[in-house]
Amino acid sequence: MKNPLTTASGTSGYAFEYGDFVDLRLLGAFVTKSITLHPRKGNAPPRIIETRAGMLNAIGLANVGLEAFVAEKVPQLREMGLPVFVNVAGTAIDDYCQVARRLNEVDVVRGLELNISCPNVKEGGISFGTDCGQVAGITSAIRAAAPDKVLVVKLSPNVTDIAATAAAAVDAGADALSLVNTFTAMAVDVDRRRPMLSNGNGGLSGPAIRPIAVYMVHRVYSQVARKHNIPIMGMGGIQTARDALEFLIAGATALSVGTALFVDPTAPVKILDGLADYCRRHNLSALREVIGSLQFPEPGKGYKSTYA
Amino acid sequence: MKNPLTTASGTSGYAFEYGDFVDLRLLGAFVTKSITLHPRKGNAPPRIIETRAGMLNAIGLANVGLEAFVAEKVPQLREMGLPVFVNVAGTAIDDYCQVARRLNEVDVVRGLELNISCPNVKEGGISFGTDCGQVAGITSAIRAAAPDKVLVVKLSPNVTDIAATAAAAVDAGADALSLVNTFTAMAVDVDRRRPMLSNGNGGLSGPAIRPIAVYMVHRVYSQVARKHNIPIMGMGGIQTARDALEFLIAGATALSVGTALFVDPTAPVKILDGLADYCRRHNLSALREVIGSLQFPEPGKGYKSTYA
Amino acid sequence: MSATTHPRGLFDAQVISNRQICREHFRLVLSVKDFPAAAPGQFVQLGCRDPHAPPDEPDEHEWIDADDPGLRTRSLVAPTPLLRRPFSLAGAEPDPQRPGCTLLEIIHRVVGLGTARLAGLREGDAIDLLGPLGNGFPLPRAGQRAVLVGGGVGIPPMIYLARALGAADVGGVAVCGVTTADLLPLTWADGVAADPQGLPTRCIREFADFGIDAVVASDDGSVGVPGRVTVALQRVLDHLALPAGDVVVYTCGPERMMRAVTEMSQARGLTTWVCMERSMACGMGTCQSCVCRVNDKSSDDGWRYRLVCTDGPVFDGRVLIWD
Amino acid sequence: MSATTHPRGLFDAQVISNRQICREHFRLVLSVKDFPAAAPGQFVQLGCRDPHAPPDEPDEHEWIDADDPGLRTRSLVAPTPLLRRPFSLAGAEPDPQRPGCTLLEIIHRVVGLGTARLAGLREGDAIDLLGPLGNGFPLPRAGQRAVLVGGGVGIPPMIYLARALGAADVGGVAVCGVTTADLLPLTWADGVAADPQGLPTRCIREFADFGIDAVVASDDGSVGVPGRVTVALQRVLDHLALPAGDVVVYTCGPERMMRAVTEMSQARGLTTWVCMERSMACGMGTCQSCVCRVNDKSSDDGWRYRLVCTDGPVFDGRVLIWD
Ligand SMILES: Cc1cc2nc3c(=O)[nH]c(=O)nc-3n(C[C@H](O)[C@H](O)[C@H](O)COP(=O)(O)OP(=O)(O)OC[C@H]3O[C@@H](n4cnc5c(N)ncnc54)[C@H](O)[C@@H]3O)c2cc1C
Ligand SMILES: Cc1cc2nc3c(=O)[nH]c(=O)nc-3n(C[C@H](O)[C@H](O)[C@H](O)COP(=O)(O)OP(=O)(O)OC[C@H]3O[C@@H](n4cnc5c(N)ncnc54)[C@H](O)[C@@H]3O)c2cc1C
Ligand SMILES: Cc1cc2nc3c(=O)[nH]c(=O)nc-3n(C[C@H](O)[C@H](O)[C@H](O)COP(=O)(O)O)c2cc1C
Ligand SMILES: Cc1cc2nc3c(=O)[nH]c(=O)nc-3n(C[C@H](O)[C@H](O)[C@H](O)COP(=O)(O)O)c2cc1C
Ligand code: FES
Ligand code: FES
Repeated sequence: MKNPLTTASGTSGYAFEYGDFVDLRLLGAFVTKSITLHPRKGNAPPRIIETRAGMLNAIGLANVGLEAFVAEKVPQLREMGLPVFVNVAGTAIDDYCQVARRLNEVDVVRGLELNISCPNVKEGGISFGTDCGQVAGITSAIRAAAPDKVLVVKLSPNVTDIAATAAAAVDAGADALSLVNTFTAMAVDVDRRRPMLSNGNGGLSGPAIRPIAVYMVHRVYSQVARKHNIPIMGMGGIQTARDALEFLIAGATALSVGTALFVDPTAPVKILDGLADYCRRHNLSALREVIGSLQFPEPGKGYKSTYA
Repeated sequence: MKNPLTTASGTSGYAFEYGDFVDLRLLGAFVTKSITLHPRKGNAPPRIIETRAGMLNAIGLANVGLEAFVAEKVPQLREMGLPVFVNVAGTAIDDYCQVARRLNEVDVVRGLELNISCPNVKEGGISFGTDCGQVAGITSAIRAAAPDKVLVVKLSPNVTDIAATAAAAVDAGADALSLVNTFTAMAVDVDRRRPMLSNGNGGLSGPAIRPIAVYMVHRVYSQVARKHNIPIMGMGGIQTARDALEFLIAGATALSVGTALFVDPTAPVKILDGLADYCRRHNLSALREVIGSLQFPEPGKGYKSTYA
Repeated sequence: MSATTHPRGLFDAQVISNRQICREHFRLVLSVKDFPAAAPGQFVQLGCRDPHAPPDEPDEHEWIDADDPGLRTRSLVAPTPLLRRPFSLAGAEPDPQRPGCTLLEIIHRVVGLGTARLAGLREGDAIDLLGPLGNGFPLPRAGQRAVLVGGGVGIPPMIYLARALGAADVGGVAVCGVTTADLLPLTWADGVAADPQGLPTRCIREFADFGIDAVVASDDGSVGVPGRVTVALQRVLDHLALPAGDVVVYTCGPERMMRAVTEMSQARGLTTWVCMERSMACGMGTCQSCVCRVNDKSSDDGWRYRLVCTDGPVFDGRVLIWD
Repeated sequence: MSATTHPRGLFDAQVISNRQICREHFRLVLSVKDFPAAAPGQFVQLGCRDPHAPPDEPDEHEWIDADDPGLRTRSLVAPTPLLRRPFSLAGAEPDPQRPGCTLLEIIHRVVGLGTARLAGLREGDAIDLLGPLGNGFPLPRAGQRAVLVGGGVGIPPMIYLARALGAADVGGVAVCGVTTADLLPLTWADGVAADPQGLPTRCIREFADFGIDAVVASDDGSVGVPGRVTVALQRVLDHLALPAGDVVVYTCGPERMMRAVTEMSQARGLTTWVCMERSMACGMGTCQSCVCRVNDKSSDDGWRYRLVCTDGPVFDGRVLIWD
């Protein structure tokens, strides 16, 4: 990756849907929508609703399925000239493995991002990502199924201790971690007394979740990733260069922009410019210097007050 | 309680601090700041920072301690003419029990709200609330220590399955549940590369978290509270009557207003007016009719689209 | 899944005027440089931000923060609302004042935060938009007559369609339904009365200008003919009394209305183009939020979802499955 | 922990004027009905919302939602920023135009979202505030002289204090520090020059009006005497040459400045009142966010926290522990 900016899975389509708005070649990598073994229609509409500084989505993993993806989308991805990560989802380990085996043969695919955290699908998606044993099981199965690809495991934030699921993924062979996926959440239509989304629950994304996502990235970085030298792809509410820097300083090596793409498809490019500015302002020879540079206070100590 | 509106612990002081701005007698109950066995200074400033549609706090359970509370604040609480719930915190079961035993003797105290979820204090606060065994242990200990008081257990949202900790609390003798406390989170000062709060992490509250809190209330209601007939005190970003209705419809019986009090100390009273309006508009004889009335779609089904 | 074939992009727009045209509707005119060719039925995604809100760029702060670089950042930058909002084009024509620019016309009703923000725009304000999005209405063949059926906020694309029909020299009739008189986002033509029987006249300026007769219907009878738009449509179709192949129906409005219109016109064998509406996050085909159901023989269960934002918003009434 | 003894409340305020007074500062004048008696050093918590944003009350929507009660609610209501922002009173006097009302003056510098919102307020706009909050400055005894040391956004409370000193007929000197000339939120008195040596003259209108001489210092030397405010203060104190018991120092500004001022004046044995600043959520003593450290012999480790919002913002320089 020539720079840390990528698009978050599910927010920029399969390939060029979003290429009218920005030159994709400026990005560091491209991450596709979740692909499942069979095509999926997804949930009935409404599938999204805006909330305070965020949005809920319950797309339901709607996608064209593995075969159509390979036949129709992969040729387009070849044109992109970028490292491509295909996000893989499923409802049983065997489904995941079939997808992974097939993609292992596709040269243009640099790596797989394992979606074990999508909270929208009732048939099991959520459980893979919230139980350490399951995380380890699916990670090592995919590791074996796609030995030639970079394996990124995308962690669910809906857990008590995200460092524990991170460690399980790393021990089972993950090359990198991405976090966070969306938070399970709900909005209620109070007049009709039913959820706003036809699915009931949805996943919360956007600026509202950023402080929790930054905390989780820092937790995974300081407890797991740093010592194993595992890169983290950070995401959750990134809109501006300042937001991106929060993630980098907390320990992310790469960054995904999701919800913000809907607001401004050029956001990743603007963020890149902002990061370059920051380096100039702070006399940094490379952005790398800020990664994980957070000075976290000693437990119970605090640092000297800003007011000093 | 004559109505469902209360103040959230830690956002309205010990007693009358906030009485200049609103007639507290209009509320359904009053919930105090967390009280610990010994006085606590709390964390160094800065203790708060605003984030998108929310705020982080790391007060660090600053409080006058049990004895000063009983000596100085309880006489004021007697004047209030409201059911009073004292929020109890600590770092060891024994501390909690000493506080609970002492408060069990104080007549004006209607109940205890057990804070097992404050994420700010490193010495253990977090662990009580995230492990079912610990939740059960502390709940039954307090149950025994304060047999004459209503026991409300305040759940942490930083868990994989809040219905599990809810069930543990109920099985161990909780009379009611309150949720949610704040989400562990962080904001980074990107120029200094350190956290904005002197404590490092803080707890996220306010409108940003509302969709997650509503989801959790509904989950606890449908999986635990309904069948045990246990009331839920819902909170997390409530600002308006519409917000309050989301929680009631999702299954809350009572409501706490926290962060919104800083914006508008009269918010609870405005919410009461709004709830009365809603009842009139929907021809409800009592607000009770909406509690838990959410029509949740069958898994995987969805309901008929709003566009019908 | 076909992508749009039109070029699309992110554009800065300048507010030329923003006028309240009835109780809750505003006509917003924007000038946009280098805007691609657009067609009736297409829409734009407007950023409903407050142009008077502070800019995203940090200012300088010499004093407070002389030694405090933290102050140079701003964590609260909070555009409100978050997502863009989709609006049909009610018109798009070359800007006579500004070479290379296009004047876009949007008529919107204030229903929430985003539209309230739009209502506050003033001449000279800057906003931005994604567009042109979606597929647009297929125009009638020469000799066919168009029947434009708009309800409420479904009326604006009909105004743009009328202009295109005028340019293509195709005749038509517009049937517009509103709940009540002061929610009609249209202008009465001077000196032309509405027909009391609900037969089309040159009574609405936006249509008359392009040679199109119009009928207005209102639910409460406060303006035009009383009753639902379908009642008026029935009368108009009866009155036209043309062979099925000579009439094309276009409809946009609340889904229940469009369904009734489609069923009525299909019962008569008329081609019907329906301009659908869905909650949208992206508007550009990436988020998959804006689906509607269409017939699909090749699918196991006979249907599939299509995207309103890129496969639509205009669909053939025959393929749509109403929920 | 003492609560304030003044009555406090939530009040609606009307914007009387809002004028930019230097590069980044605005003077905002509000009229508030039934505002309690206030004192210099007290502050208010302003709701920095956009008064032109849509109201919280749902409108009626007859058409789209004729059968859709969901449309009557609005989930996006998003006041921005969330929390109120604290500002010292730069003045509070009876409103001559509106019986029963008080004119509140606030001078604020635009540093972020909240202050940018305030900068956009226009005459007639409505905002609301909590106040008066905090304890205020103890005035000097008869015969004492006051030395007012303000830096940057610490200057506004000194303006209010000057007015109170004038009313109490106490003499004083003001020493104001800024980084650079166009960040001075004060008015030069016509025809009165600043003293090139940095001795006090009637050169600043806000102070001269109440019989108080002033000195301005700037870090970059672009206005008044060059250098930090403490350099100017030293000269002023030397010049006054009064016994320690006859001088009271008041200071407000960046914490490093207040520390230097306090250390200097305490070295001379002068009573020093310090007006502290902290991030605040509530401003009314409930959230415990605004602590500063003070000496406390009764505590094990010799100190405790006090609340800037209710125990302060004004503290005796002797009790404060600087971080
Ligand atoms: C392709 C397309 C074209 C459109 N063209 C126009 C147009 O020309 N003129 C116009 O006025 N509007 C048009 N709309 C509708 C317009 O996008 C919405 O009115 C707008 O997004 C509302 O934004 P808001 O922030 O004001 O309301 P919000 O605050 O987002 O919503 C307010 C309330 O209205 C509800 N709501 C909002 N939109 C809808 C909806 N579409 N269906 C059901 N409930 C809804 C919300 O759930 C909420 O309860 C179009 C929509 C689409 C998809
Ligand atoms: C008792 C009291 C009285 C005050 N009186 C005045 C006054 O009379 N005039 C005036 O202009 N200001 C005054 N202030 C400061 C004023 O409250 C802040 O400037 C204001 O809250 C900034 O809000 P914002 O939304 O514009 O900035 P934000 O967007 O909240 O902040 C912008 C940036 O500034 C930083 N920041 C903001 N405030 C401070 C601070 N106090 N210290 C360090 N960093 C900060 C933030 O961290 C952020 O990086 C007073 C503060 C207090 C506590
Ligand atoms: C509309 C939408 C669809 C998404 N679809 C997927 C998906 O298919 N697979 C996946 O792993 N994550 C998906 N996500 C989650 C995002 O990739 C990302 O983890 C999350 O939105 C947080 O980032 P953000 O706040 O920048 O959006 C989706 C998010 C949104 C908003
Ligand atoms: C400044 C502040 C202090 C708090 N202190 C406590 C506390 O002492 N004990 C506790 O159980 N919860 C405490 N909370 C959590 C609130 O009671 C509440 O659970 C949470 O803020 C969510 O509600 P809200 O979004 O309405 O604020 C505190 C919250 C805030 C913002
Ligand atoms: S709105 Fe995103 S795919 Fe249509
Ligand atoms: S600001 Fe809340 S206690 Fe001072």
